[in-house]
Formats: sequence, C-alpha cells, structure tokens
Amino acid sequence: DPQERAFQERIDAGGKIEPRDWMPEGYRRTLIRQIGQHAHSEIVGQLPEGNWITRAPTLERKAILLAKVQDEAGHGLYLYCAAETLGVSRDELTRDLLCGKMKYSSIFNYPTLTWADMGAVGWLVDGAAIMNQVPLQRTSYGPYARAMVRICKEESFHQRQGFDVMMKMANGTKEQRAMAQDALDRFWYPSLMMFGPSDENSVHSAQNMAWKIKMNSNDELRQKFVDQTVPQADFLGLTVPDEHLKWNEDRGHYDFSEPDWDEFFEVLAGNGPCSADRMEARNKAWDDGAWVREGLMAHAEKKKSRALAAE
Amino acid sequence: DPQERAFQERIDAGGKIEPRDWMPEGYRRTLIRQIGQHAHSEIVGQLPEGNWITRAPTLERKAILLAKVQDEAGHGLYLYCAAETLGVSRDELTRDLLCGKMKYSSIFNYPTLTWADMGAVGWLVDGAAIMNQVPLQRTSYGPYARAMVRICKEESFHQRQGFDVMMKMANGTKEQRAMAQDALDRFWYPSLMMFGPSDENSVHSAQNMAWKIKMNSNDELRQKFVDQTVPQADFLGLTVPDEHLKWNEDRGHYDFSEPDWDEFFEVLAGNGPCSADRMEARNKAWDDGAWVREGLMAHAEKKKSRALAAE
Amino acid sequence: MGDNTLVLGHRVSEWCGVAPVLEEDIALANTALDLIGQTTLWLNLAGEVEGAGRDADALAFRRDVKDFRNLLLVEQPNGDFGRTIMRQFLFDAWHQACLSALCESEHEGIAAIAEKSLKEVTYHLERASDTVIGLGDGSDESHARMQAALDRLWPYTGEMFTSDDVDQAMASAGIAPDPASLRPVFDERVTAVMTRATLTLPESDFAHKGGKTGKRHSEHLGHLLTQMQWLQRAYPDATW
Amino acid sequence: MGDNTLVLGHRVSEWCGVAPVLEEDIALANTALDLIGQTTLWLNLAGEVEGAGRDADALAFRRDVKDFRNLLLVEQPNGDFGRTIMRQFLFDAWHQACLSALCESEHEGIAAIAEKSLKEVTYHLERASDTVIGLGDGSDESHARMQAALDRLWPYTGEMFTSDDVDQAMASAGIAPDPASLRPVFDERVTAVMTRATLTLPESDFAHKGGKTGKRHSEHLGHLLTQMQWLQRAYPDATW
Repeated sequence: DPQERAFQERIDAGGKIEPRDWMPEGYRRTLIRQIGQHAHSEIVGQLPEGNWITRAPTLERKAILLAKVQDEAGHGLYLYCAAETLGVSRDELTRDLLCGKMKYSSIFNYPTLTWADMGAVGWLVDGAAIMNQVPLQRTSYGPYARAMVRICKEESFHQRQGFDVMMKMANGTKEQRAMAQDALDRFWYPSLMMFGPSDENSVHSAQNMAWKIKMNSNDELRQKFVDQTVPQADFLGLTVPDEHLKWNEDRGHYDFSEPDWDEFFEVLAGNGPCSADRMEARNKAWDDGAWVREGLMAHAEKKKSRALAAE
Repeated sequence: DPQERAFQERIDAGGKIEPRDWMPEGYRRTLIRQIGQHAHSEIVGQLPEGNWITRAPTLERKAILLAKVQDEAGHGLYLYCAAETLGVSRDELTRDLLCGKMKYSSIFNYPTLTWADMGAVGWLVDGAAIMNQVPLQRTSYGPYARAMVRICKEESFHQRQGFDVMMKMANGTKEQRAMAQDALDRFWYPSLMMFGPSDENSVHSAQNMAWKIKMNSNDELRQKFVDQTVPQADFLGLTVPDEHLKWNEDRGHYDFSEPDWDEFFEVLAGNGPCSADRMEARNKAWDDGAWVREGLMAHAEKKKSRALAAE
Repeated sequence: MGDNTLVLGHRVSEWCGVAPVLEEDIALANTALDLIGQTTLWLNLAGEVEGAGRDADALAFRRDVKDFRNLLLVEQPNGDFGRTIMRQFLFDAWHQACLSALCESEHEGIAAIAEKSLKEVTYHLERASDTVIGLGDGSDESHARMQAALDRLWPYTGEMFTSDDVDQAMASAGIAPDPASLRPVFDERVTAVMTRATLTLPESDFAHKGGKTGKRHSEHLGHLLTQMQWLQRAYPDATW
Repeated sequence: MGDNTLVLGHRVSEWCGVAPVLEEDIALANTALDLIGQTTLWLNLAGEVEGAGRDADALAFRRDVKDFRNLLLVEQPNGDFGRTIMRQFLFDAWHQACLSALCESEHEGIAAIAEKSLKEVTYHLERASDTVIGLGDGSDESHARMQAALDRLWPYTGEMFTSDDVDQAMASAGIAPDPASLRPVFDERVTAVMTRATLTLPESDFAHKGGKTGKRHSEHLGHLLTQMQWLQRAYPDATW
C-alpha cells in the first residue's frame, strides 16, 4: 500500500503526523487507546492523592498537593483533547472507562495509607511515569507529542516534591522513618509493574515501535528506572524490598527481582486492592454530576436561542 | 354531656382510661399530639448524641453512649405503640414529623460540640426531661402512664451517667474544665426552655390539667429543675450562666432569669441552630430506607402466600 | 479478634439514629454494643499478654493503621443498608465458627471470652441471616441491592481463612483453630442462607489480603481512625 | 479571615477528583489552592500580632472548635454540587466586598494581603456567579436544586454583617470595615445574580450566629477538624 509506505517513511524521517493527515486505522485505534488510558490515569490518579489532601499535615503541604492534583486534572484535559483530534469524544472515552472497557494505570489501584505514600507516589510513581513519558515527547503523533512536552515538565516538578516529602519522612521521627520504609515496601513492585510485562516477543509491540507510538521496550525502561532509583533509596537510608538487588559490574546495571506478574494480571482484571473503590468513586462522581452537566447544557441552549431571537 | 361527665369523674377518682374506653375527641387528639411529639423527641434525640458515638474517648464511654441511644430508640418504640392505641399509626406520625407538621423537643435543635456536651445532655437535658416525665407516670391514659414508668427508670440512669461524665470533665485538665463550663453555658437556657413558656393564663393548659394529661404548670417544674440543678453545678465547681441567679430565703427557691423566649419561638419555627440538619438527617434516613421497608414487606407477603398455598 | 470487633463495632455505630426502621436502629445499636464489649475483653487480654502496660483503651485509641490486625471486610464502609447487613452476615458467619472453635482453646482466658461472646454472636448471626433472606427474597430492588452487596463484599471473605506462621503456631499449640478449618462451617451457613435469599454466590474465589497481617489495609481504616481516636490524640493527658 | 479561608478551602478540597466535569475539578482545586494560600498569609499575620510564637500551621492544626472564628456558612457540608457552588458564591460576594474595604486598612500588613487576595477572589466570584446563573437558569432539575441550595444557605449569610465590640473597635481604628457597611454591595451583587439565575431570595432574614464569635459553631466543624488535624495531633513531635 503506497499510502501506508509514505506514512511510514514520513515517520522514519522524524516527521509528525497531524490530525488531518491520513493514518492507518490501526495507528489511530492504538493511539486512541493509549492516549485515552493515559488520560484516564490522570483522572483516576487524583483519587489516591486526594485521599490525603484533607489530612495534609501543614498548609504548605496541602497547597503543594492541591496544585499537583490540579495539574493532573489539567493533564487529563490536554490528553482528552489530543484524543479528540483522533475522532473520539471525551464523553465516549469516559463512558468506556466507567463501564470498565478501558483501563487506567494499574498503580492507582493501590491504596495510599500514610502521609509517606504522598512521598512515594511522587518519587516512585511519578518517577516511573516520567521514565515512560519522556521518550513520548518524540512520538510520531503531533498533538500527543506536544501534550507530552507540557506534561513532562510538570511531572518532573512533582517528582522532586515527592522526593522532598520522602526526605522529610526519612529524616524525621522513628515513626516517620517507619512510614517511609513501609511506603517504599508497598510501592516498589507496583512501580516496576508500571512498565508492563516484558514485551520482547510481542509483535504488537514491534509495530508500535515502528510507528513511534512506543519508543522503548518495557524492560529497557524498567532497568533505567531501577538504576536511577536505587541510589536515591540509598541516599534516603531506605531499603529496597528486594533481597536479590545487586549492582552488576559486567552489565553496568542493577540486577533485580521481577514483580509478581500474577498480581499484575489480577489488578488488570479488576482485582486490585482499590479497583472497586476507584470505579465506584468515578461512577458516583459521574452519576451525581449528571444534573450539573445537563443544567449547564440547557443554559447554553437557552442563551443560544435568546441570541438568535435577538438578531 | 353525661358521657363526658362520667369520663371526668373517673379521672378525678384517679382511674385510668384504657384504649377501648370512650374518650372526648379533644382528649384523644391532645394525647396523640403529646405522645407523638414525645416519641419523635426520642428518635431525633438520638442524633445529637450519635454525633459523638464515633468519637467517644474510651471503650467504656462508647458502650455507655451506645446503650443510651439504644434505650432512646426503645423509648420511641414504646411511645409509638402507646400512640397507636389511640388509632394513629407509626408511619402516619413519622410522615407528620418529616414534613414538619409535628414537632419534637426544641432542645435537640442545639448542637453537641464537645465531649462535655455528652455530660450536659445527660445531666441537664435528661434531668429536665425526667422532671417533666415523673408526674406523667400518674397521667390518666393507661398505656401512656405505663410507658412512662419504664422510661423514667431508664432516664434517671442516663442522668446519673451524664453527671458522671460532667464530673470527670469538671475535675479533669484545664481544657476539660473549660469544655464543661462551655457546655453548661450553652445548655442552661435551652434546658430551661424545655418546660415551655409560662402557662399561667392558658385555658388549653387548664383543660389538660383537668384531664390529667398535664400534671404541673411549666413554671412550677422549671423552678423545681433550677432548685435541683444549681447545687449540682456548685458541686461540680461550674458557674450557671445567669448573673441574677440567687437563693431567695423568703420563697425558699432560687430566683433566676427567664430564657430568651424569642429564641425559643425561632427554634419552634424551624430556625434552631440544627433544625435543618436534624430534619435533613431524618428525611434522608427515611428515604434511603424505603427500599428496605418495601423489601421486607414484599418478603412477608411472599411468606404469607407460600404458607397459604401450603395449607 | 479485638481489632475486628472494634472496627466493625465502630462501623455499625455509624448508623446511630439513621437506620431504615426503628427496630433496626435498636438492633444495630445492640450489635455495636456487644462488639464494643467484646473488644474490651479481647484487647485487655491482648494487653496483659503483651505485658507492656497497655490496656484496651491504649490499644484501641493509640495505634495507627499499620498496627491494626483486623480483616479488610470489617473496615469497608457501610454503603447502603444492604451492604451493611451483608457485611454483618458474612462476618457473623465466620465469627460464630471461630468463636465456637475458640471455646475449646487451651488458653483459659481465650476460651472464657469466646464462650461469653458466642451467645451474643449466635444471636447476631440469626438476625443478620433473617434480614439477608428477607431482603434477598424481597422486592426486585431489594434483591438487586443485596446481590450487588454480596458481589462487592465476597472478595473480602477469603482473607478469613488464610494463615501465616503465627496462625500455624497458635493452631499447633491448641490456642486457636487453623483458619482454614473454619471454611466448611462458613460455606455451609452461607450457602444455606444465600439459597433462601435467592442470591448467587460469585464464582471467582479471588481474595483481598493484607488486613489481618496489617501489611496493606484499605484506605478506609485511616479515615475511621481519625474519628475514633480524635479525643485521645487531641488531649493525650486527659482522662475521660 | 484566615479561619474562613482555611475552613472553606478544606471543604472545597473535599471535592478533589469527584467533580461533575473535569473543568470543575480544576476550578475547585484552584479555588481551594488560592484559599489555602490566603490562609497562610492571614494566619501568619495573626500569629505575629498575637506574639505567642504560633505560626500559621500552629493556628490551623492545633486549635479546637471553640477557638475557630469562621462564619458558620463556610463550615456547612458540601452537599451536592449546587450547594457547594451556592455557598461559594455567597461567600465570594461577601469576601470580595470585604477585601475591597480591607485594601484601605490603616494596617499595612492587612492591606497588602487584601490586595493580593482580591485579585484571586474577584476571579472566584466571576466564576461562581456564572455557574450559579448557568445552573439556576438551566434545566428544571438544576433550577430546583439551586433554589433549594439558596433556601438552605441563606440563613447563614446574615452572620457576615453582624458586629461585636471587636468589630466596632477595628472599624473605629480604620483597621477593618464595619461589617454592616458591606451589606449594600453584597445585596446588590446577590440580587443581580439571582435575577439572572431566575432564583428567588428567601423572604425571611433570620440569621444563624455563633461561628464568627466562636460561641456556637455547628456540629460539622468538629468532624472537619478530626480529618484536618489528624497528623499534627497523632504525631505532635514530627515535622513535615
């Protein structure tokens, strides 16, 4: 197919695909899924942090957390807009999320149980997210790549703030140190899972790489994350919960244990510790908000017809 | 009217009226209103105390409070049963409460703001209630009088427990003493209002006295309450918030200030500090519980028709 | 045991004054009262065994989430009345089986508390069973709500029957039953009630874990503690 | 001022992640953020004036109900989104009038904070006005809900304009406006918005009181504090 060939050549040459350009149906569908899931993750990702906003220990921490959650909602908005350029509406995507057809990042199905988790989420979860997202700034689809540029800038800010919380906790009282260690214990493997299972043998994955929707292999990014994070844990005086973790001189990388992939697939199947809570919260928000959306729509209609009548 | 005369003679002779006996319509209506309001007060009265059950400071205090609230629901139940003997159903009475047609004791429209309020409610509110209720054990309507006997026994137990909480607070830390004083400050006048405005010139009231539905004048009971309570406050080392309070040798009673009757009438009109909250809570409970009542009714029907079919 | 009854007792007490019918107000308050009473017995015993001078109140009001050892089931929010009563039934069915076994404990203190509690819990179980049956086999709406409650809570039942080293050690010493051994009695009761309630047990036997071990509670417990422990935390020097 | 923004900021932040539309999630978070920022400024100033070494955090997290001096309006629960946005509008309308007057304060610190806050609050008021109008003059249901919200909250507006000795002293000294003097601006704004929103102002001018003086808050504030102050109360020795 010459159209497809031209499309691929443009990508290979480092060109961007824009909304009005021709694109293969698979490319479009994969992008919608990927951007949509990413957007959903930003939205659902507000919940584990929102869980501590009302209990933030100082005014400054409360403000930082509010700003972060506001950014996340903003990221969701950019991403839904990016997805809309591919011909799918925000409402459609939302409905697919709410009925469980579309997913969001599995990490948000884990609970936040202490204030140290606000640190761990910033440090580890945002850290892993950035690792995933930085290469996507060079993804082939223009609107997506541009959204990523904005998002990455803010995310790295969040990560630094998370690390700062973690540092305060790790250097705090005995109880605070215990919370910090416990947070690392609980979030370490779920963070590793954020890169997805090994995709060495996946054909799917090869196609996405060629389309520059996916830029690196999952294992590659996971390794990079471990290599970056372990020295930070050392710096904090915390112990990564992996007895096989060891620096490998030959490879120039850390050796580490795989996460429990059975758990990962359970979470994916909707059996994460908070999966039901998250879906319940989002569904309730949507249902409770129906009258607001309808009311505002009715008002807009009235205004429009009044304006028409006045012409 | 000879029937009415016979009725009054029976009351005058200290006899009891029973459900099947003839009674004047006014007697029936007044009793329904009075018993119904009393029942509603028990039900709504669960809310200000329920407000602290989840924050009770020790397991023992939590248990005592739970037992008390359970007793109150039980009192509500006796009283609705007593009202039902007069030909009005619990559901009818409940609906009249929920739409605001029937009232409950105005005291429950005041908020409970600290743990000391659990003491003040027991000591002052139950104290005033008992003062009102003890004479009603001799009221002319049999079922009401008998319900009162049971209720008074439990109430005086509650009052002692309330006084005990108050004592712990009054003898506690500086903060606890301040809470105790603040609770007395806030509940003193509302407790005095529980006896109602002066009824010296009310014809209504004279009829109720003759019928032995009302046994004492409001002012008489209020004076009795003050005389009983002031020495208790002294014992606790707390100050009654009334600068005109003074022992009057001549009268053999305490002189005291009238409560702010404008406030009383505002509360009666639905403008109590918590009036809207209380009605909202009860209405929500009723609406949310509709499916439960309907479900259990449907089940009872099914069982009945199954039993019939099996005959 | 004490953490289970404490947390569930707290949850049930949240219904105070707002139950669907007056009889339920009374029944729920009574259940909460029994559970709090049992909590006092269990936690005082736990404090004695610990030997660090902590009484039941210290254990109830001065520990944070991580130190609680209750089942995830009991910390789940009340939801509608259907979810509350389904949670109660599932817990009672396990609780009764567990207490029956604990009556045979080699540890006298445990056996004594179990015996006292068993009577109360047998009554709770009867009552919860009747209500689950009444609402399950009730109207279309009540049936649907009860099925939803069962589906939602079932994944929290598996944790009751898991065991760790401590459980094994206690079982070997004859102090407590092997958790897994309680499953048949539980299953029998639950199946019988669900049949009469015309409700269908979920097929998946996936089980959430982490409450009993304290490793990973749900987010709900922390919120519950902010209320429950408020006064003790805000006024640490006071006696009440 | 600081207690008002603190308590309302907290209430608004409870919406985090569960607003009716994404744009509202962002707007509510932004409003909460502004209010918490203003809280820091006001309470730090209050701490300085007090001179007892308490900073904004000490004032926010270590006082109990009785020591709070916020309007009853801001501690009222969120209710549905309509009630939340109505509360916001009524507060903003007063807040803007108040801050405008405070810009003229003889006290430099106060004038500076007022000036900074006024910009933010003017935006809040614009936004809340638009939403109240949109929902009031929207569908039948949204209209009914907004009218119910207005009826429910109106009795909490009167407190804004009451004054006690402290208010009078501050007014005489040119530090703060006489509360009653803000009423005309408030009434004008409210009437204009309600007209466009096709909502009817309640006739009764009954006003609940006791928040501003601290004499009688509602039961809601205590529950809010159990959450807000939890960590500071549970771990008094920690820094965060």
